[in-house]
Amino acid sequence: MNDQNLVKMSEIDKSFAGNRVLQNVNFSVQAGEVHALMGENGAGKSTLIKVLTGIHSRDGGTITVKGKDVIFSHPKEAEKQGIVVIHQELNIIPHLTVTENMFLGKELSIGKTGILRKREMQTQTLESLKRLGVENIPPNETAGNLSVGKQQMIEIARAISTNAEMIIMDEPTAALTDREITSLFKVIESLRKQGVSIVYISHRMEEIFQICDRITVLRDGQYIGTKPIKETSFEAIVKMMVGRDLGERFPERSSVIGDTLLEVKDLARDEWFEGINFQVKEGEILGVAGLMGAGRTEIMETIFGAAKKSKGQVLLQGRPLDVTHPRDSIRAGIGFITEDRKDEGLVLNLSIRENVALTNLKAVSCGGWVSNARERDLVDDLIKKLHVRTTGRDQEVKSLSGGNQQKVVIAKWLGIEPRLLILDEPTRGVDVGAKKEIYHIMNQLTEQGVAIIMVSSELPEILGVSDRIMVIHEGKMAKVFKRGEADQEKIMHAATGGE
Amino acid sequence: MKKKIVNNLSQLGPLIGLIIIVIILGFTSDSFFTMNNILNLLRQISINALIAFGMTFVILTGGIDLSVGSILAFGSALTAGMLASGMDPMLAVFIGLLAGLLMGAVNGLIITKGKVAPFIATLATMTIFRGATLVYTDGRPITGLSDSFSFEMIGKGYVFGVPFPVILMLIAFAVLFFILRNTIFGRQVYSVGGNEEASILSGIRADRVKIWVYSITGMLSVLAGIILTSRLNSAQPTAGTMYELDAIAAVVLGGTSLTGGRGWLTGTLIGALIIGVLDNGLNLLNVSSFYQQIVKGSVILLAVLLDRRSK
Amino acid sequence: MKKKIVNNLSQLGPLIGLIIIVIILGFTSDSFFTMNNILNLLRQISINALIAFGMTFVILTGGIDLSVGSILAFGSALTAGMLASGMDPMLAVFIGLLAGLLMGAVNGLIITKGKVAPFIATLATMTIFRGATLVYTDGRPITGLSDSFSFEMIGKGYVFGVPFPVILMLIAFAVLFFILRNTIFGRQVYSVGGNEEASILSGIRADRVKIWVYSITGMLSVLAGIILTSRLNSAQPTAGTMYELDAIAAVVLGGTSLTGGRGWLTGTLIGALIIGVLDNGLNLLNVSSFYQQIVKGSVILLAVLLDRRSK
Amino acid sequence: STESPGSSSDDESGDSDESIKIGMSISTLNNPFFVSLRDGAEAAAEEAGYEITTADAQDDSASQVSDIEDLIQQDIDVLLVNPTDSSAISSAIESANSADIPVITVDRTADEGEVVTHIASDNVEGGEMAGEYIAEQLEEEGDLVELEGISGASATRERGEGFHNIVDELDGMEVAAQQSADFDRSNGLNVMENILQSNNEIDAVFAHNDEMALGAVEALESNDLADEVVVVGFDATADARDAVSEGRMDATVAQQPELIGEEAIATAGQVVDGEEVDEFIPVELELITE
Ligand SMILES: Nc1ncnc2c1ncn2[C@@H]1O[C@H](COP(=O)(O)OP(=O)(O)OP(=O)(O)O)[C@@H](O)[C@H]1O
Ligand SMILES: Nc1ncnc2c1ncn2[C@@H]1O[C@H](COP(=O)(O)OP(=O)(O)OP(=O)(O)O)[C@@H](O)[C@H]1O
Ligand SMILES: [Mg+2]
Ligand SMILES: [Mg+2]
Repeated sequence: MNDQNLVKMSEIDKSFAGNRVLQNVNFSVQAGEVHALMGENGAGKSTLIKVLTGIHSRDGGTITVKGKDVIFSHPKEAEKQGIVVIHQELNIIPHLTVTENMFLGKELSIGKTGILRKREMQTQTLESLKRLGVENIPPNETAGNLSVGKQQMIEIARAISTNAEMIIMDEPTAALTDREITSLFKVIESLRKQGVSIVYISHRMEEIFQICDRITVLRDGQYIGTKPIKETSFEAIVKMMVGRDLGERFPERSSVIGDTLLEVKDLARDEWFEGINFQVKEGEILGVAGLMGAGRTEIMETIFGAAKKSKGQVLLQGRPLDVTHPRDSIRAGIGFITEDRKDEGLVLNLSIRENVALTNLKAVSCGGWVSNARERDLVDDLIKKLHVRTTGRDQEVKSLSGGNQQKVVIAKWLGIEPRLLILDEPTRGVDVGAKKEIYHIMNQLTEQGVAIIMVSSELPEILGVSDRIMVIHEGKMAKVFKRGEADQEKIMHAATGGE
Repeated sequence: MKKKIVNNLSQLGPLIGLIIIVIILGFTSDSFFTMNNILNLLRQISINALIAFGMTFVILTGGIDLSVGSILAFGSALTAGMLASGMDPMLAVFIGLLAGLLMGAVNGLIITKGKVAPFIATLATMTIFRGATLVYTDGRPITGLSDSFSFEMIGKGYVFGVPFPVILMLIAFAVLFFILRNTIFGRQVYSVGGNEEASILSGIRADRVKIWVYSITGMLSVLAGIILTSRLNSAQPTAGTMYELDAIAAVVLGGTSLTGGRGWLTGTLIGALIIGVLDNGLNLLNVSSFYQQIVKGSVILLAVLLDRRSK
Repeated sequence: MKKKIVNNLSQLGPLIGLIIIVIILGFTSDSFFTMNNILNLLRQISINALIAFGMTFVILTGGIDLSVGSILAFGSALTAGMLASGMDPMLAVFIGLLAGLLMGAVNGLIITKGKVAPFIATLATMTIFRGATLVYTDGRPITGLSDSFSFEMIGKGYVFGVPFPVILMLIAFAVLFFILRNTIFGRQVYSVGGNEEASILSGIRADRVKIWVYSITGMLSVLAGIILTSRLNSAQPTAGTMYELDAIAAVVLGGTSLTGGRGWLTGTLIGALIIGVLDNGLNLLNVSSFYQQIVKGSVILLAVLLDRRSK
Repeated sequence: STESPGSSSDDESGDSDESIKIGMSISTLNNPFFVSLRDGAEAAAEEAGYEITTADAQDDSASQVSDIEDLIQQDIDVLLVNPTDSSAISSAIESANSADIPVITVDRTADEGEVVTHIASDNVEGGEMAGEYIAEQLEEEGDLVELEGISGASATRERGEGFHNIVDELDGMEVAAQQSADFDRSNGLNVMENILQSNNEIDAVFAHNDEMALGAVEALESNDLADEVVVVGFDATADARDAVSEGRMDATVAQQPELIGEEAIATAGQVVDGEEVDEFIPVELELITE
């Protein structure tokens, strides 16, 4: 390993419409290192990467690659210099096949004719997928039909197949479960051995300690510092990110568990899942674990009325809950925080105010007229309660950072004052501070007697907040653990189908 | 804060376009800025504006309605037929509007329950409703409408010197503006267009919202048709042909996005004014009809380029 | 696995619709299944099919082109004008096609560089090109074209008993089919329509792809216009009016999504056949023209409902 | 080759003992004039016991060619064509020629192809009649408005040409405004209103069809100018005749479409029976002024 910086960014400035997002940021990456880029939601991590690769133009500062000053005006130019990015937002073309996505923008053709070499591309796709340990993804499948996790694996496969010198991964594991993460880490390790640099952005602290060599922290668009991972600790990183001590990761639970609120009996839906039996009590948090594609989301959608069940019964306070539309569930006091905030959670073009009001239109209106005052009060209250970082309630949610978007989704469901709240991957892409706030809110709700079902692929989180844990394996219930009974290994064992 | 201003400026794009056109016409034609011409112009645009208001709702939900012209024709013919057979004018108008509502609802049902793309669904009903109009009228205009004062009033009347169609347009604008901005329904229109799936998961019955939106457009189209019928003292089977293009143009000129979820009714009014002012001005200037098309197309293009934004 | 079959079945939707229509017509009209009528029918659809092939590319990128009819008219007039002035027919045709390419490129440039929504951009150029045609022709048809055998051949000729326009249509289909399926450009068309931003991030010059797509459509429209001119022995200034609707209908009937990124050229051919067979069949059956519209709209609706899919 | 296969050897099936089968292709039925023409023809055909098939080209030359090809497929004995355009129709007529089907053109001529006879009244002549009538009413002095039809359409061209043949020769008469209103009544109203904003000294209006003329009448009436301005339309539709007899309109040029239709059927019968007919069968134009 040599000491030469592969990429060096100095005193980078960037503003969006007067809003300074990066101020004097320094960031350098050496050849063959795995470098973590950390910071709260909205700290400017993704923006820094986009400035580096020429998606955004910089307002000030210099960038050198292998000692030479560069100005990229298009990501393709960065790619030519060996810099490849796996973006935070999925860049899959849904109607194209896996192979077509893998070779997007760099199709193999017969000479310069532009005629595609389809067979060759398919073979290479299979190889790349095999290298990542996901040979179960069929190269001819339409990418849009795959789960988000598999789509993410395609993007990773695409990036590592380019022979890049530096691969930037912006939250690559947000949609992955442990098995995929493990094989991703193996690939990262072998890339490092080949001298490839990796910039790794993630909000999952465990991963940082597992694979990274050095860490750079940003806060509010400012450069805080760079440290070798060995010389730092969880608490120290959090302090650099947040600017203060955060204390315990998972707040103490102190709610009193009451009567059964929701009871699910022998629920089934076509080929998705069957034989689902469980209860949730008032004031209780039920964690739902499982591998990607186990069908957890489908179970929740069915309970919520967004999909039709084919068998079974759902009881709310002992009375059958017959829902044909999410509207019915909302009336019955059920909230559902969907896993995909962009497609299912938010109307990106609308403001925070309008998004939050969406589930609460009845409450903020009178006889069909929306009352501005009531709406303002409700929205401002929730923004404050959830510490949404924003320029105001009228900001378009599109321009919020990922974590803050997630908070807006939570806000809109808190507004309905639910009796039962279902959260599907609620902390996906959310920073440590915000995560804690979300756990705190969950606790507060349970103290008021709200029942919570939380689907999560992050085992520490499942273990940290749940009163009970239900594990789903291939559409069937594998096991239910009480708090304290479970550990990571037992859950993984059940989730992978072991007895 | 700054963003807000920029946002508002970009919303001003169409308005600036309109003002420039108006200034140029004011300089080149003596008659443009007379009170008479302005009222005349407003009356002329009222037809297109009413249809375009409905179209704004439809486009905000991410849809499109090509059948407005045919609905206009059928509604007019039906109303005229009832009038000619001696029915009470107000009752005839009411039934006509109801028919418009129903035709719109049919569009909405095909689109939501039949899951047919709005473009193709309303392209089909455009043909069907036109055919129905031709069958109903046997391809001839319906004349000999009643001499009822109230029916004549709709298209030809004045209130305090303002043409009645203009008043109808302004009332419709005010009501719809209010609905879009201040009611639950208005919110639902924006959110269904912005992200249908998220709206459904938030408990909004997207299908219902869409059916209503097409129904409203159907009714407004017939209202426009009734004004036309009253002004012409007859209903034409070919009335409203190509009106859909003018209405869509008004909406898009006004800055409403064809992908749904983003737009405003005021913009549509401005868009309708741009088109109306152009037609009026080109007539006043007696531009040869061949060149009129070139000028009209170019000005529309310039107005949109002023308001340059993608998709 | 199961999914794949379902997918293919849903792609078969329009084909099933076509087959049903053909069977019904075969039973109700004696003349439908004669060789003569089938060739006649294919020749009739060739015009719409050629335009619709281009429109398929445009719609796959998520755009739309309303100006095809006007481009057709201008290109025909230009070609006819050159022929009438005694130019070599093949050169005239070549220049005409080039003009079509350029008009399409203008559309593409306005849409990409001017960032104007395709609907409004091509609505404006539709008006402008039509005006230009009227100015160029002074509103009169251009006649007295050369008696050149090769030019007559284009619209009226036969090769081995197959009308020449049909051959042109099939060649265009084969070439475009290959481009869409087996070339980098074809991939780019799909990906730009599927997710423009992601395509750009992958290094695809989306603007270029779009400009090409509109250019191709412009050229195909003029090709259709030249066939028309040869068949009619004259170029009409009003030629091509409303052709955009038939072309879009063919594309959408064929199962291509108006939101872009999804569709196939074979579907468009089937869609054009459905429309052509309907027009031909309703004529053969002597359905009154008023009812024809009702029947045509309803059948199109049924064909799409067979292929029910959302957005 | 440009010879249609299978079109040369037709066995003569149209014997006179069977009922005569007539194919009629109409340019458009969106215009009451042609609806009347069709009605006249269909009534006459029914009376004579002929079988008649009508196709509506909706003012599109290409679809008219298709219509005619479709008609030819149906073994008709004689083809009546009302071309959308004189030049564009030639190839369709040639197709009929090569299928040995006699062709009669109605209202508009065909530039090429073999036509047995042409039955019509002349648009140019109608435009001249309107121009002469207006000149007479105004004593050859005054400002005129011309409301044109769809730009590029043949009726627009021919009627305008006839009108200008007269008024351009007269020094005292000037066409102050010449604008298209697309043959549509509501456009006629709007365009006339706009014209009145900048010209209030109008003496006469000539509209290329009655629809636009009736729209113009509405505009004049609401500006209290109806009595002072001479309005002349074209086609003599039922509406326009009523308006003329009520004194709201001054005149309309009648092409007597029913008569054209009747004449066409009668001639068709003669042609199929092998009788000789004249090359041109004129149907009188008539200026309706009361
Ligand atoms: N295109 C844009 N226009 C305006 N503001 C933007 C834009 N992109 C990002 N921002 C703003 O810049 C700031 C930094 O955003 P960025 O996406 O870089 O954060 P991040 O550190 O990647 O956060 P996360 O962890 O949530 O992904 C945020 O406040 C965001 O609102
Ligand atoms: N739109 C879709 N079309 C077809 N199959 C889908 C679609 N979405 C998901 N699937 C499939 O459904 C199964 C379950 O989906 P999903 O991944 O959402 O389950 P999950 O248990 O909620 O997992 P996680 O939330 O951890 O990703 C997977 O096999 C996935 O491939
Ligand atoms: Mg980010
Ligand atoms: Mg899930």
